[in-house]
Amino acid sequence: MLYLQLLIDGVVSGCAIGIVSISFSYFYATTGIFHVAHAGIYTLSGYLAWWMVGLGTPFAAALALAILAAVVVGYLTQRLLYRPLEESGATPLVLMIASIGLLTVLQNVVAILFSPNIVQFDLPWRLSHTAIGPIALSLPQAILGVLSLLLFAGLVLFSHHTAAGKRIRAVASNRELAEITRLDPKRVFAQVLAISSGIVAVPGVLVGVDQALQPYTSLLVLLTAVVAMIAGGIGSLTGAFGMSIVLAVIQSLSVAVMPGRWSVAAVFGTFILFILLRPEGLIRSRFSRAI
Amino acid sequence: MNYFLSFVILAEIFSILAVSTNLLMGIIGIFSVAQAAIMGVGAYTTAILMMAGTPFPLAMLAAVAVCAAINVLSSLPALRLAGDYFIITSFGTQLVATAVFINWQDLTGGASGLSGIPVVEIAGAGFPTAREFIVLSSLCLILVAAGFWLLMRSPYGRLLHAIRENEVAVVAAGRRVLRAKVGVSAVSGACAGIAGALYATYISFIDPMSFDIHVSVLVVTMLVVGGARTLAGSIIGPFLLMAIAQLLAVVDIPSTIVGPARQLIYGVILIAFMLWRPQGIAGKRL
Amino acid sequence: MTNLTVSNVTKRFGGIVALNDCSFSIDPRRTTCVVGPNGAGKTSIFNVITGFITPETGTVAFQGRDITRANRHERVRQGIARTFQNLKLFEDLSALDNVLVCLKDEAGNDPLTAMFRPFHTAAVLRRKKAEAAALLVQVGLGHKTDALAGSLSYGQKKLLCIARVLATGAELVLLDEPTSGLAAGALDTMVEMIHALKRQGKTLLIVEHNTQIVQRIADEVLFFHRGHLMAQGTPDAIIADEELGRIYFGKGEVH
Amino acid sequence: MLKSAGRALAALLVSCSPALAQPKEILLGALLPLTGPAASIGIEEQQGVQFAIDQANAAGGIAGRPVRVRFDDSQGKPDQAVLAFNRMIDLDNVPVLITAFSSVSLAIAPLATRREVLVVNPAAQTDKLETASPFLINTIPMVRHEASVLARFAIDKIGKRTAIIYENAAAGIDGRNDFRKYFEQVGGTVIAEEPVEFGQTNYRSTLLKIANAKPDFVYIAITQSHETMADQVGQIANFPVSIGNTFSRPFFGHASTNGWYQTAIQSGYPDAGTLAAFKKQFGTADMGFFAREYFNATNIVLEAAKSVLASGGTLSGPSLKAAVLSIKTFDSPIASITFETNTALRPVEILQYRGAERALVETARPAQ
Repeated sequence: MLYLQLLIDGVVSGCAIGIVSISFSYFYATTGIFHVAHAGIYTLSGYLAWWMVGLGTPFAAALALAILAAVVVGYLTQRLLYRPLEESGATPLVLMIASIGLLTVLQNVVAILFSPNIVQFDLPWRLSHTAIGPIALSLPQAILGVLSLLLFAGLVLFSHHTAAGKRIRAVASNRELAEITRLDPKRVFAQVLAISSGIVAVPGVLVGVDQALQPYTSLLVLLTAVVAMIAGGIGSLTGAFGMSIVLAVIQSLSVAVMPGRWSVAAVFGTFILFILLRPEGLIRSRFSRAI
Repeated sequence: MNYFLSFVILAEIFSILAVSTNLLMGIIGIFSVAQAAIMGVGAYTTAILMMAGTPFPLAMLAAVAVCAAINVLSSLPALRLAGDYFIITSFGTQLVATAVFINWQDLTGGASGLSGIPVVEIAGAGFPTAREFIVLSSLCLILVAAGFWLLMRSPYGRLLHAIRENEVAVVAAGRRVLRAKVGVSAVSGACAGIAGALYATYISFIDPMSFDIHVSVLVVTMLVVGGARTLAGSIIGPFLLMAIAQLLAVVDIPSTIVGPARQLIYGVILIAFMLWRPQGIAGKRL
Repeated sequence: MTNLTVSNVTKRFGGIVALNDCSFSIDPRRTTCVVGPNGAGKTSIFNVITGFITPETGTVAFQGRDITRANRHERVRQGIARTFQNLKLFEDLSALDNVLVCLKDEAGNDPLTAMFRPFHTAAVLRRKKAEAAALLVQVGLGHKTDALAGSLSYGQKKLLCIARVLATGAELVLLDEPTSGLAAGALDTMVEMIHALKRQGKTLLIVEHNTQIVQRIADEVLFFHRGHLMAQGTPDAIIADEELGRIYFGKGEVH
Repeated sequence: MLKSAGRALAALLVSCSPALAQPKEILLGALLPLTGPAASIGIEEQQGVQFAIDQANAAGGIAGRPVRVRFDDSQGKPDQAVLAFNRMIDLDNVPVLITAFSSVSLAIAPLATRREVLVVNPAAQTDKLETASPFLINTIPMVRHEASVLARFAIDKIGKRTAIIYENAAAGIDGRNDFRKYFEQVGGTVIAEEPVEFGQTNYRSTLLKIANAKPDFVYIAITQSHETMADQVGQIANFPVSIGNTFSRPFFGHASTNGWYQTAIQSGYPDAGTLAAFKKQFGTADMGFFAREYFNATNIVLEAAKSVLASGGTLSGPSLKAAVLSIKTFDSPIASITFETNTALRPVEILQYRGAERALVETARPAQ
């Protein structure tokens, strides 16, 4: 029973990490920019929704507004930060440092505007939970799981079956060619970052509703998501989402057999060893962009 | 007087750490947010050995050796292939190191840290307070700076510069690129080890939070502000940023937001320099 | 007494056969030009000889030693060095340093010596600077030692590449299109340079498009087409061959 | 900025000529985490100190001299604390320093010994502080004192088999080590223990694992996000009753934590007039635990200063320390404190959450 419950909890947190992973992967595979500040947008959207709920906004509206805000911040990030940098011929290292700067800014804007402390949503329903047989699932967990699956399916459909999605994939696969064929990569990049940011706002808010909000821990979530992305094959949304769930389940179950304090070290330590011994990656797609 | 001296000592220690970061990021061009962790390894090594009775010079030497080895290991993936994987291994190294500092309690004292690290004594001369310690830290900085300068002007330094410019051409000239990079990485680790040994003995108390990711990012900020790829940049950056922090301690801001505000300023500085002055104050373009 | 022997080398990239069962050998102190239309496998054979790609089958031997799987730096040490079509200069380094970095002598190339034996290193540096400067004089760039490589003219850059390859001390020198893109004056200088290298006793392997130049410099010609070595012979014989002439200048070779 | 530069210059001059006349005002230092993650506590502590100083001045100062306090920010970081310590000793020449935070106090302890400055710690509880420096006075009992009381109570009233959840940080680790030691000493067994990270918000797998071990009760030593843990406990059917320490107060008030216990260091309120004055001065609804403790600790320092001056001595680290140890007992409505050693002995209370109240179950005096 313990294992079953741990498994389910792992799947739900895996869904949240999976959404972070696919949204990061979508932008990264398209642009090659290691967008660390994605974690900052995750944090920002959670606190925005919390603040609006505190003002009496209905939760659904607060979630929608938080997503909208994330879209705007994502779009502006590409327009005002990455694009000027790329135009000035910045190396990926410079882009990366700028992104770390932006992450720091976003986290601390949150701490200054809202609260540097751990906060919880003032929503009575967040404590209600259902028991399906021996398994207990809180309402926010259930919503998080369902929405994540929908978002994942939605992004896959969008990417493969819409004109806009195909255009993005065309730019991702060959930037120079896209430029020649008037696909304007710069516009496409801004669109992609807007979409990715909107998507990452959903777990940003819902994980906060389910547990609590914390201004400074999102980097760890992002790094786990990136590990999942690499293990699942860069550019593959299904791989990233699937590996996120696998990683989260392993982390959740591992608590039952070993002291939880080593789990972070175990995930990253294994990853580093793996990279050292098998740099060509799990799925043999030797991917080496820049830096 | 001690205040001024202790400011200089800490700035010097961070300058040594900035040189370490500079060697990786500026000279061979690989990203690193794990230099604080490497410095932490040096600090713990020194502290543990000295608390077991080892004299300071030996303990520092051990720290230098251990840090050089660990830095080479942790940067090996990046040296072997120029891929983005290394961003993750760099963050990963930092996270794993912090986890080890916290969890390997028998050795590191865990989250409560190690206190009562003995005062440095070399050949009967003690360095108990800032007045004496500044001699030691300045000497170390001078040695590190001289090492960096000698390195950069030697044939080896020119080789490194060439590798940064065009790795394939260096290979075609019959040079062993990996070996050259491993050499820099080892020197970088050694510098971090020196910084760690000084930090541990000067503060005489270390805990995992002293070497966490925020410190690593701070060092990157210092380097970017001072300017990468030059010696002057690695020294200007730490002194300047620490001076700004000291001034902020005096300026009147509501104290609940001072902490975040300080971090916010660092973030803005990073972005601004990348956008408008990627070469920093006294460096060259990254 | 052959210097370089390539036997039955085959290399594929995906479905494309870059080199198909190529065999030839080159005698010391001879100048051999590699010709053929674009995509014929000229650069691939350079890459196989210098170790930038490993063939699927076949062997490469230099001075009787099998070097098919030797590291790239091993090969340079044994005396094979190359230039690149797109030069790959260290644009931000001075002309002098461009050469200095390529000098065969490994002295001063490790961090410990550099930091702990400063006087020794300074002496090594002085010596290497003198050597590099001499090489620059040799290629006619004696007046440009301190100029940044990026600031040189295209012709000077190509000469700098020759100086770099000489610095390695290699006996077998592979030049990838040394004359392409050069104006008449610079072109003559380069041809003169190649003759000077011959006089020095270097074995040269040169990718060259211009048949007139081939005739001026080559002792022997290798003709490649679609990964095959079609012919090996004297320049006059190859150029006289109508079949090869049709392939080289003929229609339908769009790339 | 200019002012501080001027002060630095002045300090340089002073340090060159130590034989300066004793200043007329009495100056104390307070090194608190005014920024960083512990800032909210630091500010409450600052109010407590400031209030004590203001009260003393309103009553005509100490031995007729006005009292002033110089605050400085440690950010809760050891290296910043060392800088701030030196800033304070060099620029302001303070003989006594009030501090907070375990790592900060441990980092400045050796400096205090070397420079003979009295350091008063009214809040940090890590056991190492007991012996960190002869010039360090703790006005609060250490973690181990609380743990010993709690262990004896638990074995008597709750059960013999426990599981421990602790925060993987200084306070949590001390709590686990000490509780385990004392609980085993009185015949209990620890059947499981799990750490959680500082700032973590997902405790589900940890809680499940602990509940699954079926202990008689759970000892929880965390300092953050108690509310989130309480929520997640609520999702687990039949989670065992739990006990906590002084930090556990936020567990109180949740349906899932009804019936839980915690220890609390006995800390009363000052008289109604003083309390009202505090609330008025800082516009707060309450005088919190840390405000009371720092108010009380500052009063102890001032009382020691008064005694030094009364006997014609000069204010210095050694003289103040000797005064504290010779006065030995400091009684006030807030606490009754005895210094047998550097560390105060104070009563510890056991409280139980019963609906809307935290009921006092018993009061114990920990052994030295």
